[in-house]
Amino acid sequence: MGTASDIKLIDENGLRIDGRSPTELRPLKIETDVLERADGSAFIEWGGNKILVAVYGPREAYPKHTQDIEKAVVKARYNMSAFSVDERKRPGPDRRSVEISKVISEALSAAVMVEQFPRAQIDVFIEVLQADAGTRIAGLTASSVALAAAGIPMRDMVVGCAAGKVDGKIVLDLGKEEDNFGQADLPMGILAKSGKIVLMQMDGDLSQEEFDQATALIMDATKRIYDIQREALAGKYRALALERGGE
Amino acid sequence: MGTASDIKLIDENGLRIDGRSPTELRPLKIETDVLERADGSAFIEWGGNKILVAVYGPREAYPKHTQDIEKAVVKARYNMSAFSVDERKRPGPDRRSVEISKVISEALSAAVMVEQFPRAQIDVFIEVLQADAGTRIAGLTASSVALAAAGIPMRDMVVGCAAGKVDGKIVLDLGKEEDNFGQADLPMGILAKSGKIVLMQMDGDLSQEEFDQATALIMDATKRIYDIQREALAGKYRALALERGGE
Amino acid sequence: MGTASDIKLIDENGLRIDGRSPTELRPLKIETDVLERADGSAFIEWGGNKILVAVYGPREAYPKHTQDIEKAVVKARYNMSAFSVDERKRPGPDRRSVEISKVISEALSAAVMVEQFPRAQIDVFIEVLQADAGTRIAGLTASSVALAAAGIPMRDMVVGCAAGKVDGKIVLDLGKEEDNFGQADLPMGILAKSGKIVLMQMDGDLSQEEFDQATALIMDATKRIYDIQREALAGKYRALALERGGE
Amino acid sequence: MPKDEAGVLSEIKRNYILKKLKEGKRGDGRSPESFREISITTNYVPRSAGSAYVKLGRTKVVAGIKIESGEPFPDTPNQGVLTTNVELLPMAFPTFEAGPPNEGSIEIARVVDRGIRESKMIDLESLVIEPAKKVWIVFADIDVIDFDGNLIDACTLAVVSALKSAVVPGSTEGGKDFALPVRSLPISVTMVKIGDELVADPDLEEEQLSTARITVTTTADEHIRAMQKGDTGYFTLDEIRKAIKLSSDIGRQIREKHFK
Amino acid sequence: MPKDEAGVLSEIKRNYILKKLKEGKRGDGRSPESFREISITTNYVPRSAGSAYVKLGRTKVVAGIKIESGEPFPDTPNQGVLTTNVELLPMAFPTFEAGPPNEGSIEIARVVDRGIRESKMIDLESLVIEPAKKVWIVFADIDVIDFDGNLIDACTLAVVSALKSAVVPGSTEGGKDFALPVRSLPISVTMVKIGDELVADPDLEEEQLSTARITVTTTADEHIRAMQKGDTGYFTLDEIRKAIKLSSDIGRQIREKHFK
Amino acid sequence: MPKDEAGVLSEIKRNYILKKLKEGKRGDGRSPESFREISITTNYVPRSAGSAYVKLGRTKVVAGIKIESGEPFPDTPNQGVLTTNVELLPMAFPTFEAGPPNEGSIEIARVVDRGIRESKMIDLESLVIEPAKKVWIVFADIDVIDFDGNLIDACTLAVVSALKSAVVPGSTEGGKDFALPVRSLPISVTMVKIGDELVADPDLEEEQLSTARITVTTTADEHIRAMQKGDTGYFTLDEIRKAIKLSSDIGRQIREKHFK
Repeated sequence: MGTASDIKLIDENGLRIDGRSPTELRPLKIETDVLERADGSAFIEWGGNKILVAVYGPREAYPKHTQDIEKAVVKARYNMSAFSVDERKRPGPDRRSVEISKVISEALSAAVMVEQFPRAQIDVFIEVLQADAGTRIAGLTASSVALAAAGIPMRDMVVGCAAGKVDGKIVLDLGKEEDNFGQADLPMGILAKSGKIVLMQMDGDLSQEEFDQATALIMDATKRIYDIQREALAGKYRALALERGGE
Repeated sequence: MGTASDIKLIDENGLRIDGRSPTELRPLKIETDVLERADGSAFIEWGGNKILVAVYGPREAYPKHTQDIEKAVVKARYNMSAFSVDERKRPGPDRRSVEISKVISEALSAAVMVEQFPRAQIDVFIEVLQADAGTRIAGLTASSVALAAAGIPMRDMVVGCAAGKVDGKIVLDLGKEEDNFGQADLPMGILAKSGKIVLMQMDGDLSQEEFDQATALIMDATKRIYDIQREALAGKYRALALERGGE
Repeated sequence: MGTASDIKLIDENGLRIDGRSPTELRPLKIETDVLERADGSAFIEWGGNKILVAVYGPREAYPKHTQDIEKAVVKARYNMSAFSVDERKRPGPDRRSVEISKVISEALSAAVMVEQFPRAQIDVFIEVLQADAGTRIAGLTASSVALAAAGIPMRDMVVGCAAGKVDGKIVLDLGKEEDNFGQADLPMGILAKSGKIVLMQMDGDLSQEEFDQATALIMDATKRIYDIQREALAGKYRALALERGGE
Repeated sequence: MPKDEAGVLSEIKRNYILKKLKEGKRGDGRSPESFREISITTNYVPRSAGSAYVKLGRTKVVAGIKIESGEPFPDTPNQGVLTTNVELLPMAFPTFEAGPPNEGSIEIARVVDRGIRESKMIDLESLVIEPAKKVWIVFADIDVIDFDGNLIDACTLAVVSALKSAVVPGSTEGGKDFALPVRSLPISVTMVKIGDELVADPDLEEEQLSTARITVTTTADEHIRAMQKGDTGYFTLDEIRKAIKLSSDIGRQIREKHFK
Repeated sequence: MPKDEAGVLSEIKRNYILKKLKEGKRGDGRSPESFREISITTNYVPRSAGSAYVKLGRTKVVAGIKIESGEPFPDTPNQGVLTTNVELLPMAFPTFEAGPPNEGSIEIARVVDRGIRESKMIDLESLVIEPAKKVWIVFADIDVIDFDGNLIDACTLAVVSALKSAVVPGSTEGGKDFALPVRSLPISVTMVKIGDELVADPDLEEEQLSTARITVTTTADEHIRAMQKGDTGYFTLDEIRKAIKLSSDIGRQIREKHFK
Repeated sequence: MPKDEAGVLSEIKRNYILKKLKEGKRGDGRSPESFREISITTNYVPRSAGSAYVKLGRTKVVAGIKIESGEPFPDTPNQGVLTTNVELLPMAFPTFEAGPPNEGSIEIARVVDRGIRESKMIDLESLVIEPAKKVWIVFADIDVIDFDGNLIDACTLAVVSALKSAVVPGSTEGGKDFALPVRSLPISVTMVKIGDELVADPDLEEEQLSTARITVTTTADEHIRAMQKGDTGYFTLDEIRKAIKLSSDIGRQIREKHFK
């Protein structure tokens, strides 16, 4: 986690640097069916994150030795565009994106009814066009929507959400400065209905009590994010944001 | 195209920096059967270019998924030797040579009777030992000879030739300084008998009239180059230049 | 070979910089069965070298096109740990280790009864944990022990040993300073019983007489090293040194 | 270029398209010379130096510009640097694969780059911070996110739009931010040959049926700045002249409609 | 994680292990919460700056530290650099292949690195030679030489032991050699879920049977410094709380037994 | 080493060659100790710093030298740098593939390099422009264009010839151009063992029949500078002594015939 800094991230009224309360999410919008070729797609804007997800499959797993005779393999590929971050990123996977791809793949596998598609592969391509803090949980949230939009049977939706520690306080959904200068970040992936945890990473410094506070915030926000996922699938905002520029 | 410069490339008599007239080719020599292993080979010296071409095939395309069930795949590989250019070139393909390999492959495909060899591959290896301007059209010209020398049935010979703009004038077959400091370069690949155009690239600045002038020069030179190709195939200069040093 | 230097490598009594006589080996210990997963393993400490060898096989050669229908392929992979040398080594094979892997593979092939295992592959993984001079011959010596420990039938043991020229004198088994500042190094791989030579490389400057002196030293030391190999296989020092730190 | 998901067009579809083309009609009702609808959204990735989202029919690409200070090339010490890269993202088409650029994406990037460079769109001489030591490096990266043919023109439109709206972060080097100096507007026009017909702005189906491709990039002075013939078929000289004329005309129209 | 050499556990073995687990017993007689025997040999590669050979049951790894002077990262000019790399050597398991790190070894290295970094074990600020120009670069490399499960914990133990014993070669930069400044002792504890049971420090067979994995790294203050959930199964929040509690307990025990 | 195009020699051919060899005769009429015809054309690539085209029988290689200024290695601040690289071009043999060097081409390059380096052919100390900062880097690159066996000797001949004729472009660094300072002429001689016979300068067929290979590189003082045994067979010590003696003799002949 972040570097020590003189920046005050929470003011005397308990408000955060972007004006949010500790339990408030950044603005969040999801749309589906934004791409033509993909079997399913979603576009998410979450704070300053702009992330596109496309799903292809189920299709025969290739190369053959990657096939699982009992179930489909869910293969997420998290990728950052060269222009998505402050300093131009060289194309191609780095160690960070390999790890994120792995944990997202595993989280989605827990939600998809993989046993219905032996020997198949389901590809989930996550392209971060603009990165703010929390790209992995935003990508995960959108991936779940894109899978559903592709008509792939799922036992539950996966909601991605994070909490963290900033100026010694536990807050929901870290923004960029909070991520840079905060003391802990706890991104989680949760099955919306059952509350089961399918992704969890943490770095920083949390006592066990702080961990409990953080998960309470996340569990509570899960419902709100799930509602937005369902609205997106109901088609209310189809393909509007993708066409629109600006932040 | 080139950088602006004070160098005068055409003198008061209309002669070029190497003494040529605007419609004159650089010295050009081609020999065949210069290699033992290859199914066909050719060596071309064109200006300061020294380029060796070897043809293997038709042979079964490999790996299998590259096979075309209707015709042979012609695969040219343009490569510059480490010592072929002023600054030592790191071995292996760069973006430029990948592009040149592609356009030469496509140009040769148009000439070879590919439909006679379904599932086959014809490899054309082009090795630039010394590079002057115009390596791609020299390589293309020699490739056509090497294919014929390999006994591969062709509907026509491919002639490579370029014209360009230098000091505001349209001239044939740019030399190195003309390439560096000129205003346009137009390399073309032409089927010798039919005049059909199978390779064309351009960079620089040409009006439509200048384009017409340039292509007129090229079309005229095509005949002369084709004659040299035929003489080479008739075996007049077999394997002499390859053995000989110097420029 | 080494750089010229003012360092005196042999003193007035004919003793070497580490106190050895010209015909003396550095301390040498071998243990077997130090790893659980491998089909056979050995750990060698030779001077400051600490090298671990694991053998897997015979198993089906993969990919298929590498199979030899008449015999097993012995594939050694010589690798230096990142922390094995003074300056941290980037993981992965460099040109030196590719060459060493090749000559060790060839040397071991001469000893293994490869004709008993058509289409098979025998993998020998050599990991240099700490490198002193002579890693290739130490690795070769240990490989032979690990192959035998894996129960792979061999027509003879391979002994690795080197001699070299230091301050103009021929001496056995160069140490690190001798390797750095000496005038020749001659590593050899010898079949213990027959005296046949299965690995030999040389760099430096040797007259033909010096070569004869050097090989005489090596042939003589071969017996001593072979005895240590046999003792290791007899199980005397099983898995002791591997567990122990220090030099 | 990839075939459709089955790898080929059905014979029936092929014959139908060819027959209509002979009558001067295309599958989607366009005339042979016309482009699909173009939509350009600039400032699409606001935190980049410049960006554009472009739809050309159902082909969609996103271009983003990053501008950083760095060393000039030794042979051009008094010029900034421009590099162009195209990523055929696997999300854009079933057979696109992740990995380093292949010959397809390299060709597209190089043709796009050539059009911009040869038209001298960017005044590279004005991008010098300290001669021979420090210049502005302009990275133009293009993500292809949805593929339905004619990537060269879609990518050129996106990069040109993104560069035109880009801002150089001069304040990071002790100066002021300033608009990237743009001197011309190169427009590329690609045509393919199907049977004996030339059609502009091919969609994927048309690309699959075509035997040869030609791209001509022009500037407002109607001069040719870059050309590229692709594919294993041929063109006659007359066909190329026609393509040049058309590129000039369509370039003018696009400039008027989208860059005023 | 790889399966055994046949690629799967036999159904019989699987059922046996599951049945025993329900009774709170493991194949090797351990309780669900206990670790296999740990053996740590430091100074194993004496010519490195620090090193350790660690056995965790039959899993064996060697960590070696190299410390060299070099440039700091531009965004942290007043800190030394720490990099962690894990090599799954092909000698360690029949299906491990030589080659660049794969997602498995990258995940292990990153989780190990996170534990060390977030616990602020190494005082990176004290590794500056000349601010913004020259700092100490600490390379922590781990060779996995024998694989029987739970690499994250074995690698963390090895790196922590090696770092704790490491010496910075200050004399090469005109100063004195000094012990690498260590401020805390992160211990990672990994548990997997088999059926509905949680077991700590899984061996390979247990890893093959498990559906989910969780690693919790704590420091002596019993704070959590890093966590990583792995695999395609799930945990309930209660299970995670239990894992955190256990990590804290086991961490304390390991610190007492092996780092006093 | 690759087999012929069918991948193997026919049994009949094999037996014929073996039988003749026992009578001291080779397929092309040579004696066991003799080389094929050598032809050397220097200045073959006139724009390089030095170059040579070498035919050894039907094996053909081209060596080119580039000499550029650059930084010395940190551990040899007072020496120029020499690097040797061999490319087995796919044009040279049906099964040669384009791509990074494989173990075959790496071994050849390293044995060639060793011969040149250990014979101290190039006076690297005289290639310093500014100690510890700037030295001449000598790139020796060899293209194998036609393959009929014994690449090590063909490549050594080509590199030695090219280096001997090379010119250092001192004028680019404010001095004068000068001939690359050459102090000795290493010649490598390779023999292979077929049955119990040793033959020098094997062609491809002979390489396919052989079980072991030995290369000995000597200088005019008849000292050994580099040796390399290759392949899965063995040599007796007597055979190696014979090979050394022969290398010395042939080296002298080649030096006299081709380097006077």
